Amino acid sequence: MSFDLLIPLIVALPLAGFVITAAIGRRLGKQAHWIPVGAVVLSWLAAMGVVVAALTNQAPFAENGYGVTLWQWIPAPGVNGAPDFVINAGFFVDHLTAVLLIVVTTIGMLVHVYSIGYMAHDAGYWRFFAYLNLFMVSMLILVLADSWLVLFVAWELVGLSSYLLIGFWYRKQSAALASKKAFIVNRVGDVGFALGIMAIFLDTHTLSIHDSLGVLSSQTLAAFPIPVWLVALGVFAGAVGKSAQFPLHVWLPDAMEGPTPVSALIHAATMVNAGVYMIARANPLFAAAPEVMTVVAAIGIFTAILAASIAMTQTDIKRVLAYSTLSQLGYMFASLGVGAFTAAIFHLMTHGFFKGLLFLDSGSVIHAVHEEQDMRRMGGLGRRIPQTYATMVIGAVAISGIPPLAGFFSKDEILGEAWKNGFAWVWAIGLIVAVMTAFYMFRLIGLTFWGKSRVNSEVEPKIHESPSVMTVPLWLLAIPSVVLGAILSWPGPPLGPLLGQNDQTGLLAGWLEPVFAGAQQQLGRSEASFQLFGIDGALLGASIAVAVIGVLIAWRLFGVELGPIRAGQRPERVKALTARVPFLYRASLNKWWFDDLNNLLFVVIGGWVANGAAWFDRVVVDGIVNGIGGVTRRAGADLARVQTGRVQNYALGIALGLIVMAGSYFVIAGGR
Amino acid sequence: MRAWLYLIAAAVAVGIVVTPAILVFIFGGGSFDDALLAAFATLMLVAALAVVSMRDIIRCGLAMIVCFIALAGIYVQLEAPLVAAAQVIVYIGAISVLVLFAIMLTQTKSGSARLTFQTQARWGALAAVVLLILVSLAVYGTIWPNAGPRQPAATEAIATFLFHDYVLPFEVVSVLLLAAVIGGVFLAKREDITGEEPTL
Amino acid sequence: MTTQDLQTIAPFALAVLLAVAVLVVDLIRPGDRNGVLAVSLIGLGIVAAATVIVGQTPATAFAGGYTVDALTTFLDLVFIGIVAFTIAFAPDYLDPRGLPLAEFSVVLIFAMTGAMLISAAGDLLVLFIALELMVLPGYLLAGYHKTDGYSTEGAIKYFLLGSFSSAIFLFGLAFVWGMTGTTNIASIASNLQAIASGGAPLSPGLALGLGFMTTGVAFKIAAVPFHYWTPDAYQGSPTPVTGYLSVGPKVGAFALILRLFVVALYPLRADWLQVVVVLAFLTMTLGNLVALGQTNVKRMLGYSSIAHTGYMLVGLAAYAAGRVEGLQGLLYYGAAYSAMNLGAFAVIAALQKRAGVTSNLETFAGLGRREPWLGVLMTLFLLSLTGIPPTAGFFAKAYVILAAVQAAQAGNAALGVLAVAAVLNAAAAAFYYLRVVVYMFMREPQSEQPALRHGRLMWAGLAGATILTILFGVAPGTLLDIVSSAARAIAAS
Amino acid sequence: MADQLNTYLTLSGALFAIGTFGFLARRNAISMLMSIELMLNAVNLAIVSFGAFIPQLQGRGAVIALLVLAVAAAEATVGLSIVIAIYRNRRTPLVDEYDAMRR
Amino acid sequence: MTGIASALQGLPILSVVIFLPLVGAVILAFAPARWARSLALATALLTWLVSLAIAAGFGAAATGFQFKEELSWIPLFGIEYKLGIDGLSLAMVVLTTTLTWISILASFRPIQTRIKEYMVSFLILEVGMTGVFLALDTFLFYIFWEVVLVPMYLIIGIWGGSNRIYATIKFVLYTLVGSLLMLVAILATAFTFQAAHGGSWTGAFDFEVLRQFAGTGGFSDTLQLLAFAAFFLAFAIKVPMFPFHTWLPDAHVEAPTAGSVILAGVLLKLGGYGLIRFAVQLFPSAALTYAPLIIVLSLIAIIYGALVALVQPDLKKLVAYSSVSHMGFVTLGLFAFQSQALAGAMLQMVNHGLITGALFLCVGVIYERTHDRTIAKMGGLAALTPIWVTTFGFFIFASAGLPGLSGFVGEFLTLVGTFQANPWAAAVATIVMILAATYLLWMFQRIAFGEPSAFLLGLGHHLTDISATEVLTLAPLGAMVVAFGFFPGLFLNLFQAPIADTLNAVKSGHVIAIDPAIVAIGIGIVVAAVVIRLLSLRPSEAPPAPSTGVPVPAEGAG
Repeated sequence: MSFDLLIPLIVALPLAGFVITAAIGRRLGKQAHWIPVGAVVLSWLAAMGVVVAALTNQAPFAENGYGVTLWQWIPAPGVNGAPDFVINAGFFVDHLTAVLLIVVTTIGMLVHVYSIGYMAHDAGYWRFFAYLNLFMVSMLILVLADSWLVLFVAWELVGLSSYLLIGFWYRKQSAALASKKAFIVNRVGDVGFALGIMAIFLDTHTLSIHDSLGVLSSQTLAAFPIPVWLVALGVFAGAVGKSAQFPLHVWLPDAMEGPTPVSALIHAATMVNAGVYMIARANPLFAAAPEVMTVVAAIGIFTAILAASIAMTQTDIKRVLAYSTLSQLGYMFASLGVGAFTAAIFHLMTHGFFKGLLFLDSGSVIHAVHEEQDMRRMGGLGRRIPQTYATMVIGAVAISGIPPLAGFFSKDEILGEAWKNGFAWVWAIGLIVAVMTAFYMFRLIGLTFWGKSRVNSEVEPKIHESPSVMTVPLWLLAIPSVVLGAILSWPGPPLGPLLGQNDQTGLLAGWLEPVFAGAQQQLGRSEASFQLFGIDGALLGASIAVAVIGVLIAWRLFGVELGPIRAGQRPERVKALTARVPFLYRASLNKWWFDDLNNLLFVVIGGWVANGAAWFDRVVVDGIVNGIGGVTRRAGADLARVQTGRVQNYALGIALGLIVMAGSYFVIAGGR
Repeated sequence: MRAWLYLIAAAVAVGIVVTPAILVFIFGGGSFDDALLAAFATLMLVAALAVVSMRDIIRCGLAMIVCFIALAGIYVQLEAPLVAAAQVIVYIGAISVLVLFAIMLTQTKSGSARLTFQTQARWGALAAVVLLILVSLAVYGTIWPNAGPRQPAATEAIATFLFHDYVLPFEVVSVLLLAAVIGGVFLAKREDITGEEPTL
Repeated sequence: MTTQDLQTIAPFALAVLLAVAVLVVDLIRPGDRNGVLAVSLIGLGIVAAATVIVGQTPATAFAGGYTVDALTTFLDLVFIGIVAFTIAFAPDYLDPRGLPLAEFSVVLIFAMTGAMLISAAGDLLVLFIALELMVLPGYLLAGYHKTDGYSTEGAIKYFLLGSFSSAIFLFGLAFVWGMTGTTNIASIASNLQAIASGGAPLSPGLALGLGFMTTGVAFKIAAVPFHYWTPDAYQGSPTPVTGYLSVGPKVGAFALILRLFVVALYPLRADWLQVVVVLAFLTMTLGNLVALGQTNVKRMLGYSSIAHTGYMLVGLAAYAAGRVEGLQGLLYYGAAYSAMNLGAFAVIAALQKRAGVTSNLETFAGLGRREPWLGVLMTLFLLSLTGIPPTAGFFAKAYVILAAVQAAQAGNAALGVLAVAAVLNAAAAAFYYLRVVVYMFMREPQSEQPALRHGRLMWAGLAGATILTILFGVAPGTLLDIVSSAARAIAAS
Repeated sequence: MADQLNTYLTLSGALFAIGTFGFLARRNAISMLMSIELMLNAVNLAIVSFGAFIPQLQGRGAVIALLVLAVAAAEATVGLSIVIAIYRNRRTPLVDEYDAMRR
Repeated sequence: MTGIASALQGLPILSVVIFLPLVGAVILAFAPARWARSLALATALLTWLVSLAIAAGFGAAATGFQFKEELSWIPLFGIEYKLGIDGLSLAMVVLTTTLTWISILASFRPIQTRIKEYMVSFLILEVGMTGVFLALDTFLFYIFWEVVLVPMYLIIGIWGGSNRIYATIKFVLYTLVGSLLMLVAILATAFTFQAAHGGSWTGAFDFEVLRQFAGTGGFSDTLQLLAFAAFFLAFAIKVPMFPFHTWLPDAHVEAPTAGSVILAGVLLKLGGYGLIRFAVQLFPSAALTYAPLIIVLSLIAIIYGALVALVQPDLKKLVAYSSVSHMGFVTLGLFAFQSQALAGAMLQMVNHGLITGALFLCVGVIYERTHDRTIAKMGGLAALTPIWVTTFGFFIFASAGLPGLSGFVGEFLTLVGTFQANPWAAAVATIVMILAATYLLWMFQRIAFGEPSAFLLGLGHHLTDISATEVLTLAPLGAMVVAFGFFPGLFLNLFQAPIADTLNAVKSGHVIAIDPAIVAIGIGIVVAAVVIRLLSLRPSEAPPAPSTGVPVPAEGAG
């Protein structure tokens, strides 16, 4: 089958699923899932075909990818010397895209399947799957886009579908507000992104991603009407919005109002990674603007520690995961900022899997305790829902960066690269975040699965493990969470050297090499050979150590029940600890008051400005208009007073007129 | 008794009229003509003032007759006897009718000043004075390009004009009178139309 | 007087005879409405025919006292049309009020003769007497509803002020005679040319004369500040009379202006132009502003007619500033205005067929539902008065404004100001015209009255007015040719 | 003096002014009519004197005056008939009380 | 295609498309009232088909005007009955005919009184609108321009809401002030031409001739400045541009649904069309000179309109102000004088017509059932009328410029074009992406989501979901919104020629140096007006206190 057909098919299948389900889903009732899920499965197959072909560079895929043009979308030729603005709707697949395709289609598929069980009792069953398909369409276009504008389209479409899915339970006021907030906050970033795109067109006279990047990286910075760093900042703004980086991170935690599969798919595994993907995609642009990369790193690592600090005290299980997502995304941005693009993508993949896993687990937990999300009313669930428990522990270990699970490899590579590329501060903060990560994850595990049950009494007896349609995907996600890291880095560091294979590039690094090579050498990043008993070893040890420390602290405070290892929970210690640092505690608890800040900025001040404008419009602008009318009419009324009805008055008026007339004629006649 | 008063009044009136004539005769270079004009003019103006200022409407009418007689006199001086004659005939005739109508119309033969004069009377006076000033300024500021000495207008000449050059206006005036009469008769005719409330 | 003279004045003479004839008919068969109507309308037709025929050959008669040219013909036809329409509308109003039609027609026709004579006058004396012949019947008609206090009140105001202004006018006339030593228009023009050509200051006497004459004329056309009589006379008069007064004497007075200012005083145009500009501005502005607040439609249309005088004066000013288009526009405006304004008053008269119906705005409430056709026609006339295309009113306005703009671009900034003022006025005017539409279509009647049966003549007249209103707007070509030839007849080449 | 055109013109001006005053000041309809007559006569005086002093107008002046006379008469007729008509309705000769229509 | 073209070449197809509705109206006037609906719809549909035929026969590649008709009308002044169509007018005409039949269909249920008069006025309205788009004679253009006024006046005034009379009179007077000044300008240009051609009027009102004349610098700078100002005022009021926009909300709120649809869909476009076709092409130098001012006004309109829309309590008012904001893009793109920006502006006109029209239709649907448009009273409609909410939501996102739907392309083209001419202007304008999403989604959330409000529940069974007819009116718009989102080329190709005309015209102009004193006076007048107004404030008009912040939707959820 020709790839010109196969590549569009990846998008077309879920699109068809969406259209059909939207049209007739209501009638299908509980059978509504077949079409969309089937569509996604097929699309996964197609994607895998493309991925394999692309990564193995077999025809028609060259090393730097292969593109399909569908139709001429916007033909706006320029007149009088203006550049032609002709946009083609087209797809482009290179190694980076391929890697993303794996994540998106696989996790997407699994979430679809999982939802069959999770949403089984929901009234909007068909609607949910329709939306999910719509999201798949948008996300796939996003990774496949070959032009900035198409990318922007997808960018907004994922926003739309996330809006729809967050607000899926529209009767819940909070859900409605959260969805709206998500869309609008994203729009803030998109403004920057849009301006960036315009700047790109102004600079390069094309919006094809590859051509424009080529121009941007080749020419000297001075050559452009809009300096490159400005362009990069604009594009970065878009990424900040979509990937919920500080200061636009506020929407993601609220987005947890959506059904859990949505949180897993969109707000953990795929959409929120779009920003990372885009910056990686635009690496030549950023490489051409190193100062902006520093900004990226700073924003990323700051978000990481900020979110982690918040995650440590949250009691809503999903919110903990949400903040952890923020924090991990912060890692990725930091990694991009320090020039470790490969590491960023690596973490993107592993994180996608284990965070997806964790969310689905949390969903399973919530399901088990009847839609309870507060961990303070959980505890001791380990025995009741063993499969969920087991998979979630795997996920926790993976994210905490304990070898040999996936998280370790990616996170360690990020930290290592940060150090080696001379961003010691990023590395340092990264380590602290690692401690926190391990801590809050095992705090979550402890509060949820260990210790005595705090589930309220009438739910207690009804706690049950989820159906297999839900647990199977859990396991399917758990496997990569364990092995993916090792596989993707093999035979490169750290495993390769450890097992005596020196100076090999890892699998993923090999795949992405053609995408990032240019930027790497423009940044002057040379791949120094890996010294196990040198700096790299030290870094390795450090990251392992901090992970362990984090876990231990968590155990000390929130107990542990792992076969032999057992410890009771010590709430009093937690109290004592929080009492020691009251400010930090309150700050963390109140999410550093960012929502309040927004409330002040937008609700109070913004509302005042809007009301002021409305007042100005009504009273001043319209007031002047009506005022003119009023003055005219009043003038008429006053003039009418002359009409007294008395002949003599009229006559006098005429006489005066006569006098004036004669007088003026004297003047005129005399003046000629 | 009243007769005496009338006599005195008449004497005063005559005095008013004659004094300026005498003055003019004495100081104005002794032309009899001028004296006569002065007399007529004074009479005319005084009468006119009486017309506009007296309260008794009938006396106003009588004063107007006097005024027109004086005017006729001036016409004679201007050697337009025909006009003078017409003046006397038409106006005395017309005016007598006018005054009769007036009596027939207004029950109150004379009324208080409030009933006689408009509140804006003084403004009217002012306007009139200004008008007079304007006119006299214009008159004395003007050299009439083709003005010559005063000559009599031969009646034949008038006749020819009337029946040759101005025959059209002459005819038209008859039409005008006809129209006026028809309309006037209709309006004055008392007939109780099936009247209903006023409709704007 | 020769037979040639008689031929020349045939239309005028016929008109007079017609008046007498109608009178006779009424004497023979009192109260025979149809007889009167038939004689009057047929007679008017004959007069019109005569006018056209005589108009073929420009000529003068009575030693230059009477001239026939394209202008005469055009204006005479307009007058005849006005009178014909008025007579057609009258019965529906007069009959329910027991007012005789015969005297009405007679007096009206006399007035027409006056107007016709004005348009043909070649001598200032004739002009004055013709003017009187036109306005005196006007006074009578204003008071025609003699048992009605309003009618007579309007009449006496109209009469007193009218004769006051006549005296003023005549006084000015006398001075001009004294200055030029002749009453013949042509020779006056030449004499004045001699006087004005010197460029020396005019003698005060002449200036005074000009002032008095301008005042008198301004009164007749109801230009501000000599307009006071208009609203009262219009509101008080019987509606058909109001309709006539709003167009007949106005156009007649403009004919007077054409003969007197445009021809006789042409050499002094530089002097009276400035006065006319001011008058035009004051007139249209005040007319419109005061009309805004009126609640009585007849009175409102009275003020609106003042405003329209202003627009016509703009045309005059443009001509004085050297654009013959101004003259054409003025004439076109006269014709168009007559058609649409008569139409509007016809509708009011039709409504007032039911005795006791006032012409207040409330009368029109819900008219669009009660009598749709009247409503639609009224709307048409009002839109035309507003100047919304494609109607006569629009094209007329556009015409005078075009002239003004031309004059402005030719360097006379005052005319530019006038043009802008004119359009802004038109916009303001839309408010009160459309308010009537609001009442007709957007308000419900406070009391449901059954639709009236209107006479055939009324419908015929309305149809005529409608056709003209649309025709002058959509296909102005024909009228344009007539107008421009008429203008050419008197325009200084 | 008596052979000066200006004398007569001034006279006529004075008469005209008086008439104007009367017209502006009097309340009675009849009085106002009379004032108008005064003004018309003033005009006539002017015309006649022009006719007397200006050769071209010689004789013409008289004719004009005569015609104006007639016109004045016609006006008087009309005026009086109107006055009568309104007096029937309003029962007062005071013109300034006829102010049912204003504004 | 060519077949149709050749078939059409013979007959005066443009006159047909203009006057067909008039014929229908006349027939309607004499037909029994119960046929009114069907007859009107039939006429409108027929007209629509004719317009489609024109579109089919139209040679997109060819430049200049096609299907020209020329008839001497008032030879004395060289005024002609001249019609012609180019890409822009074609798009506008098709938009008009489409929206007209949709509006007529949409009026079937809401309009129950005087249905006959209603339909007649609607058809006459269509005559005027198509006429404006097709007239190539300035005088004829003006006449059609005014013809539009009257039926709209009646439609708002007779079938409108409680305060309809105020609204409709305001609409007419406001429009009239502008258009009458334009008349003066038209006459002035004509006379200038005549004077320049030795007093011959031929061609003095012919747009093509005038444009050619203007291209050769025929119009003096002063004339250009004045005449452009007059034209601009007329068009800016129609568009409507800040600060001439306040008639729009009133008119929209009071107008019946279909009236609002046409008002937003077509009438506003008359202004944009006039600017592109006449103001700019006849007075290029003046256009260049005024451009900065106009761009600033457009930016104000874009942002300010959105801000005001944010706090409107009434659905229709909100949409009305969103129109102000959206039309700001049209003027912005136009006066950037850049090909993409122009293309965007033209496209934006079409899209705004479709989308805002649809939004008003949706509002009308819900108003039919609730007889209320107060946002605060709604709430939880999604639970009660899901299909309506879905439809409304679709158009709301289209209006918010969601990519993939037509609104986006126009907006983005405008922005990217403006960006090349003037990055700062574009940057400011782009901010509206946030504001638009904010006011639209906030409104949507308040009416659609949450638990159903007591008010709505009180309506009980009256609150039915959208009906088949209503879907029939909305479906075509939705289809077009999607189709033109994916294939904007359909229009963009049409616009190439007009864009080239405009830009070439502009190229022939030069920036006129304006005496700063005049500028100062102008500013002074505006400031004075505002100050006077502020000094005459009544206590009831006190400005809002800083504390009275409404919850704009960035607030913390839950």
